[in-house]
Amino acid sequence: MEEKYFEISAENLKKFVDSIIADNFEVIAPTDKDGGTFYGKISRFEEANLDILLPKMSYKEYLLPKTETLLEYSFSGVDTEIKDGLEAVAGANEKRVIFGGRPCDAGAGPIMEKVFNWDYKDEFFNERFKNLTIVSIACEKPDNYCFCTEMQLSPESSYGSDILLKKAEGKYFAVVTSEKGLNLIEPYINLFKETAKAQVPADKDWKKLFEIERTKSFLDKNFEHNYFQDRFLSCIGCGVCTYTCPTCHCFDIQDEGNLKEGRRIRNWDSCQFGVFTLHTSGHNPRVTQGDRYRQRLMHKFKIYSEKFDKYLCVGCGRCSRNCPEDIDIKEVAKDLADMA
Amino acid sequence: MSRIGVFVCWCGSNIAGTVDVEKVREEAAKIPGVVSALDYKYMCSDPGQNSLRNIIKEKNLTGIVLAACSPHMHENTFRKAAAKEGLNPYFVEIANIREQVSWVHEDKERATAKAVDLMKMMVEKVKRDRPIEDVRVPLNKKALVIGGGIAGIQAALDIANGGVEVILVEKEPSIGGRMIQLDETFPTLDCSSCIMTPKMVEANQHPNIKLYTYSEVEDISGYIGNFKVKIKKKARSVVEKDCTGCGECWNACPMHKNVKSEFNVNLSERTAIYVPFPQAVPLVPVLDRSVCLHFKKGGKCQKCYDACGPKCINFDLQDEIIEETVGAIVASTGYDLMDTSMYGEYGYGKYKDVISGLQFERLLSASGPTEGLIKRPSDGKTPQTIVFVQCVGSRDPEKGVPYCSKVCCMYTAKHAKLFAHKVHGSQSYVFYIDIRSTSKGYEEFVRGTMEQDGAIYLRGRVSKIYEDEGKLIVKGADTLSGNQVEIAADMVVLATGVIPKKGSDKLAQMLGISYDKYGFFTESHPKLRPAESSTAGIFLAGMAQGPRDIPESVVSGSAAASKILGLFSKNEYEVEGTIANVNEATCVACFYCQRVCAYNAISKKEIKDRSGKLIKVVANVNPGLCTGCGACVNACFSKSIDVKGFMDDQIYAEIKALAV
Amino acid sequence: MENIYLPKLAEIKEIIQETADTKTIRLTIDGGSIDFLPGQFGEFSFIGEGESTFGFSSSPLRKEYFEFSFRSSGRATTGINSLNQGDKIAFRGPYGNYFDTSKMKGKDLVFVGGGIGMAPVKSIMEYCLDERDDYGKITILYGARSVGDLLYKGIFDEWKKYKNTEVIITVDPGGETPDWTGKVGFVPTVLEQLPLKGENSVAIVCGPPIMIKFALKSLEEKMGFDKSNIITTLENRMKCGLGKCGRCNVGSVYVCKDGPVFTAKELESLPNDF
Amino acid sequence: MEDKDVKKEEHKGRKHVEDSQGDPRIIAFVCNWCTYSGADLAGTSRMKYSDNVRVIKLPCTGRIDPLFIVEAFKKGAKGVLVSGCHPGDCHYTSGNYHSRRKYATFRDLLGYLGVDLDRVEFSWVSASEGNKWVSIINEFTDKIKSLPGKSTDIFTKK
Amino acid sequence: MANTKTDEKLQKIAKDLLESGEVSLVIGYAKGSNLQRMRPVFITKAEDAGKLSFNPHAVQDLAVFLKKPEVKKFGKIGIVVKGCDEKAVNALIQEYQISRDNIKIIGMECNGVIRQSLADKGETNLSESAVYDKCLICEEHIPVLYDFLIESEEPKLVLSGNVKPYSGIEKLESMSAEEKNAFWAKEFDKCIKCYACRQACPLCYCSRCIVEKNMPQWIDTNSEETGNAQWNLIRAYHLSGRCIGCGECERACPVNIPLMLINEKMAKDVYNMFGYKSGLDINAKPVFGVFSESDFNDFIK
Ligand SMILES: Cc1cc2nc3c(=O)[nH]c(=O)nc-3n(C[C@H](O)[C@H](O)[C@H](O)COP(=O)(O)OP(=O)(O)OC[C@H]3O[C@@H](n4cnc5c(N)ncnc54)[C@H](O)[C@@H]3O)c2cc1C
Ligand SMILES: Cc1cc2nc3c(=O)[nH]c(=O)nc-3n(C[C@H](O)[C@H](O)[C@H](O)COP(=O)(O)OP(=O)(O)OC[C@H]3O[C@@H](n4cnc5c(N)ncnc54)[C@H](O)[C@@H]3O)c2cc1C
Ligand code: SF4
Ligand code: SF4
Ligand code: SF4
Ligand code: SF4
Ligand code: SF4
Ligand code: SF4
Repeated sequence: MEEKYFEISAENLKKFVDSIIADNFEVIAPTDKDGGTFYGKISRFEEANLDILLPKMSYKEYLLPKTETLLEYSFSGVDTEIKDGLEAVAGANEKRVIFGGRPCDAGAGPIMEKVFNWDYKDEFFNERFKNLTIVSIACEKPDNYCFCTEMQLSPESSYGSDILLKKAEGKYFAVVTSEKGLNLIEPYINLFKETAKAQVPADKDWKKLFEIERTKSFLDKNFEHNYFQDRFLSCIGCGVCTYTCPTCHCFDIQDEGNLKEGRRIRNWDSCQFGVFTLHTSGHNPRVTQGDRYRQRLMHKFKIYSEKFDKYLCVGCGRCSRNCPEDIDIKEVAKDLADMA
Repeated sequence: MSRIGVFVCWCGSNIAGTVDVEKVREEAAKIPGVVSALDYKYMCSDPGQNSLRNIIKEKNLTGIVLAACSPHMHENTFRKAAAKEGLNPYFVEIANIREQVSWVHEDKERATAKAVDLMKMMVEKVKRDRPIEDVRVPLNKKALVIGGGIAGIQAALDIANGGVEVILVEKEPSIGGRMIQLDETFPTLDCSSCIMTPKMVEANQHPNIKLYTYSEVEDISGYIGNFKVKIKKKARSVVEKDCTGCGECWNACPMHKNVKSEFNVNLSERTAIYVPFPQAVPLVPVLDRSVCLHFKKGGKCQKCYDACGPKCINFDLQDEIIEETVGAIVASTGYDLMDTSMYGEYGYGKYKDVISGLQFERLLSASGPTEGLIKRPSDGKTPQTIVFVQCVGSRDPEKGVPYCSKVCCMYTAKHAKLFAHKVHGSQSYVFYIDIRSTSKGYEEFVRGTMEQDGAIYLRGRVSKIYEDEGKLIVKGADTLSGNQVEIAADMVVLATGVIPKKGSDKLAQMLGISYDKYGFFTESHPKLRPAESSTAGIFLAGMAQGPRDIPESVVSGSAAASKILGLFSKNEYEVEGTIANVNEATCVACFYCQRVCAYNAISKKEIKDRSGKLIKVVANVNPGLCTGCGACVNACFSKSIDVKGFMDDQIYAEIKALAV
Repeated sequence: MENIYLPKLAEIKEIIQETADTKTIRLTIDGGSIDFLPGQFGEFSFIGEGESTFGFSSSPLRKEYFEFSFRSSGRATTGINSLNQGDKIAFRGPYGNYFDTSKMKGKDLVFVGGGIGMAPVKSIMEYCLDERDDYGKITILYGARSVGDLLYKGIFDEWKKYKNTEVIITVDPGGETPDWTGKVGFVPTVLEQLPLKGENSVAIVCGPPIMIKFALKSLEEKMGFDKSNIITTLENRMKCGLGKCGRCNVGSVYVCKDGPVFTAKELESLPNDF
Repeated sequence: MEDKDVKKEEHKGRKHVEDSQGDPRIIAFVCNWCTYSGADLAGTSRMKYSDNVRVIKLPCTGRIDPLFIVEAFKKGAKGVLVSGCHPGDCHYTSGNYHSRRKYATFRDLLGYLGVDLDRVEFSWVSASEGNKWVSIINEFTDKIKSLPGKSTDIFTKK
Repeated sequence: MANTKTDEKLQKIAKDLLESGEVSLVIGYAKGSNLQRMRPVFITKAEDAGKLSFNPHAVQDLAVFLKKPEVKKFGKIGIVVKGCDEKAVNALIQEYQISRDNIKIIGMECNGVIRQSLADKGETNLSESAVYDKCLICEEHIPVLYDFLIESEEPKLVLSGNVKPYSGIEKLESMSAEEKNAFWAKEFDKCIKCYACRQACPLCYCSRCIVEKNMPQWIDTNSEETGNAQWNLIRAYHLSGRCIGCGECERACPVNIPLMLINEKMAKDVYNMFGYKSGLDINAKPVFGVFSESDFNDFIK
């Protein structure tokens, strides 16, 4: 679809959000709770915290739930019955809107989509992704940990958003990039005023700190390098970086149940865990935390990009902000670029 | 591949009356992995067992569940039957549908449902049974007895007479322990040395007994059947084999006024080179280097050497370490007496004529410092009035110990009796709390002391003793009359409480046996295994376990001996294979398992690579010691240890089978 | 919409106890086999205990059944281990690449297997034996730690029956029994003593990492095999088998999709992450 | 359908058939030497007691892991009993002492996390206390039956 | 930023230790990714000692690294610890994870560390309301055991008593079972089973955690009510009587579950029941390695 542009006043934006809530949309927005800001369901526009740069966790759980039932089974004597877990997912997210996320988070969706579709099609993901409507807000003041610009996005990128809101002098411009976005505002179109692209303030000239291609080229040449072992001595393998990351998507498949019935589920998993690659024989290809963090870097900046021509990172900086041991991926990526 | 057979027993109408056994059978047949389900009138009968055996063969079963009576009834029966068909006996599980279903419930439908559940649980458990082999430990048929008091000597003699070699280790220069310090013994008043000396001599001369006196156990490792023992034979400075025990050396020693005799409880002196008492076994002196002038004055004195005919004195002798391997151990280290200095009000240590019971024994003894005449330590006069105070330290949680020392009532009665016999016209008073005289002839013995020998028994505590004009004034309460009493006595004898031998806690730690908070060794089971310690292969005897008199000490010595002879009657020690097992891959060596194991069954094991480099340390279970109690399993956070027969996944499977 | 994680149920036709802890399970779906190629694998599960990855061990040309061999080692395998004939196994697959027989046609073949690694070798080997005329001399070398650890004991003689086919079975020193008539020695050692030439030959090697390492070295350096003619399989931990769960990648390669079959040449270009 | 609802639906699909409080499942973990024998004694004495209980036998209280309690709840038990030898009577000397420490702590934790402690019971029942076994089971069953219908434990889906 | 006196002392000690060969590694703090952050640093060469620094932003408990095999390889290690962290070192010694001979403890007198969430917003003042609750109840401002002690230049924390540390515990204790249940159900529902709490804990040193054991499956793998509750319960149980209160689990938790409310509650109860506090004495026997015949018995029929 060709992009469409609208103008909306701050007041109308509030009205718009409150209206869709009233019309039974589930609106997920950054909201203050539990001593931090997290994505969560809001019941009024005011509950959304649009000032926060990024909530602590990304909203990937709406695309890839932390636990998902792949199938259910039951036994009657020796007979086994299997029930497809996909049935329950049909139509998921149809009335769900992520509101107030940032361009980086929005950018993560299409990146994950590639993994889930490059060969076999994962309909669990697809069904959720296809239905979810994403209304993001462009960033005005990225912080120290942000590096979306280096990651082929920008604080004002509309990539992955159905609607991108840009704030300008007390009002907003809405860049609608998809039918889904259009459908969402359609019933409330009187709150919006269509406008031309030229009216929308142009993107600023965001400076890059380093070239990610150089990071990649370091990784291309250096699988064994002391940097990995030394630098990540301070990594405790907690996996927070992967769990909070909007693009990390590794999972585990497990069975759970009793002698009568149960289910097969998939759960989030992390390459930072020692048991992740542990063979049954006891052999482990990645023994040290250095090996494991290297895998993360490789996956983000090399492996994925070779397959999908994009990087598996949107530069949101969550992993850095949340790392209990203050490992900053931007700093690391820059280090690598500098060494290349 | 699970091929389980389920056998539902009717137990006549005992089960079938309340449980629909056919229904249980039908339900069993539906479970995946169950290839045969039967019900039968009496599974434990010969035909029942035969059908079980036939089906094991026929269906090539990998596991059996019996829904029948309590496993405490017939588990062994069925295990044996299964073993006869070559099935590992531990692949038999019992669902208790009699004692815990049919006999305790009435509603047939509900009882049946419960029986089905119990059966299902056991099916899931047996599916996860792993073959368990009983552990066989080879036995070194040699025993070690630590402590040569009456208990240890008795044990050593019994074992030796059973044809087994014994090593008897005694810390002191002579065996004999406390009993040889006593004069006459209650309740029969036979002379202690008369009955003890022959035993000591017998022990010394027994071809199966190797005696190490003046020796101590330094280190013990290993486990039942195979204990490695290091014995330190302290340097006597006298070559034992050459010594004739003639006494020239100690007679020549110039140090005869300065050293208190331990044997006579400080009531006399000994020389630097000495035998503790004339009947010592072995009759070989020991040179006490801490007081000997040769050692203190740089080799000047060697009077004993000069006096010795066979020249067996050797000042250069060194401590010797002897290593022995034994299959079983008796710990019989006996007791000490409490230090009563905390009873300042009794004046022990302050007034010379306030003495302990053991000192009184020495005064009574014909071979004692006074040659059997009762004389006051202060002035050597014969006392006319003696006050005996019982329970000094015993049954006194505040100052002493809360327990009863058990022998004091009796020896005090004995003392009063012997005093009356030896000093005519004398008077004794006994302060007591209770009189405990429960064995054969004991009550009569005490009565005799009161009635024939005229001892006056006063029920109450003594509050104060002080000296006044050569008399000891004893103030106390007679709680029966309610009067305060004050007695002017010539001598006071305190019946001090008994405590475990000093250092017994160290020894217990070395042996890996448990001991109570006072230091008495604890038995594996106070009622059913009173001769066994908590560690397999280590047995207990005598006062080391707790207060007891000579007859009891002898019985316990014999009991330990008979346990050892029983153990040694086989060539191997067999332990049930249901023991703990460590997953070395995940053990993190926190050793919580070791801390909670009451049987000392867990040790550290170092895993090294081919070049000998230490890879990791893990817990290791000693199969000879482990009882399979499973305490370690609970203690292990990372679930790296499990008990065969009751594995975690089996318990979980049982729970899973019950899911509603 | 298709759920790619949904397994089919296959029936256990036969269970062959290979060693104390290893079994071969013969399965059928609708009375027959499935379409797969040697070297591919599947996700097998005893439902309720989890999925496990196993290579197929039978020849795809034997249409009445398909097989896998497994060692009981964890939760899923213990579950599978408890099953009986007639029970159902859930199965997804086939996944992964395969041994490319087009490159093997007309050449001499060497099959080298160690321990449970013989399972995937057996599949391609029997496949080639089933079309015996297409290939030159076939040498089969199989070794295990001890006689008790040898899989497929019952069918060695069957293999020998094929023309121009040599079968050598060996056990590690110390693993022999008094009545053992085969060879004694580690697989790479025995391999070195065989009169093999690299030209016009393809070698297929599967087994424990250490064996593979030394076997590859001998084949390459001593016998002059071209690296692209030595083929092996990787067994990285995997969950989905579909290139999503993120576990199996070695460098940019997804073992579940781009593997598990690799030539020594391909392996050389991969980072040491397996 | 909204996703949350979907989730709920999923739960329903898996949900255990709730035992009505009228017939609660009680799982008892007991030691082999004391309580199991005590329960046997109740049987040989032909005493009668509630049939809601299912006994799992272990060698010793020392082997009864507090985590078994969680597993029992997970699998739908409405009450869990742990029982073994009286202090001092442990067949293995100290198994029950060690476990008692753990139970005291674990029980506290359960209570703090909101498990209704009326659903977890600990007792010492010796081999001679068939009657005590009977009354403990009966009283415990009655107590569980009287508890409010909705389960307050956090280990099963609501 | 310039070196403070503290930094200089610290650097000198580390330098000496490394130069003399007494240790081959010093674990300490260095300046982090922003002015209000410190990060762990691993110094192996004396000339790098200048990186070491310490201030009220040194939130990490460096004892956690003593469990890493990569770190253990260094053999003799020097470690910079605050009072709370030092207790972890003690507990690790008590549980045989490290030996006293292999560790040089550089103890820092500490008057509190500033909550990271506030620090990230710019807070740099040490005050009652800025520090973690653990600092308010801290009794080990000076570590209980050390080889070197560096006194603090920071002013002592002034306690007005207005901030009640761990006040949630009392609140919870007074709730009914249902209310507690509801409270924790809500909290645990957030858990994403990342196990960061475990990884950040110096005492969770198991090479294979119970959660990674699947025969049996001790803890449901799902990250829903049931699996999450089981995990949080079992983690808390395993740390009862062992947790030394450094609060790292809670700090690491990406979804802000108040884990310290559980840990502290259990520490309190264990102390009340058995008179034991973790990490105070390297010669003490851990509370679950011993028993007393007179232990609390009231709850048992
Ligand atoms: C005053 C008094 C009067 C008594 N009168 C009577 C009486 O009349 N009748 C009666 O039945 N009972 C009497 N008893 C009790 C009697 O003394 C004991 O029952 C008996 O002596 C216990 O014998 P035993 O072998 O257990 O201990 P002990 O006689 O104490 O023997 C223990 C032996 O072990 C040795 N030993 C200790 N530690 C070690 C070690 N580490 N290594 C090697 N050796 C070691 C000791 O040196 C000692 O020789 C009386 C007790 C007292 C105090
Ligand atoms: C391509 C390929 C081919 C193979 N071919 C064969 C073959 O032919 N024969 C053969 O014997 N083996 C083969 N293997 C190895 C085989 O897959 C493993 O040995 C087997 O999966 C492990 O058995 P398990 O699932 O019972 O083990 P477990 O490790 O117990 O796994 C049980 C379940 O728990 C999960 N699990 C395991 N560890 C953890 C943990 N730490 N935390 C949480 N969950 C965990 C597992 O993923 C699984 O779902 C092959 C592997 C690959 C990759
Ligand atoms: S968040 Fe930090 S410490 Fe944790 S695994 Fe990631 S890099 Fe390591
Ligand atoms: S790797 Fe880090 S910066 Fe990149 S998307 Fe993930 S959390 Fe954001
Ligand atoms: S408790 Fe467990 S982890 Fe610790 S030493 Fe024992 S077996 Fe190993
Ligand atoms: S099972 Fe009992 S006896 Fe055996 S090692 Fe464990 S705690 Fe010790
Ligand atoms: S949670 Fe328990 S098992 Fe896991 S690491 Fe911590 S202490 Fe070990
Ligand atoms: S850190 Fe928090 S979210 Fe992660 S497992 Fe622990 S409690 Fe759950």
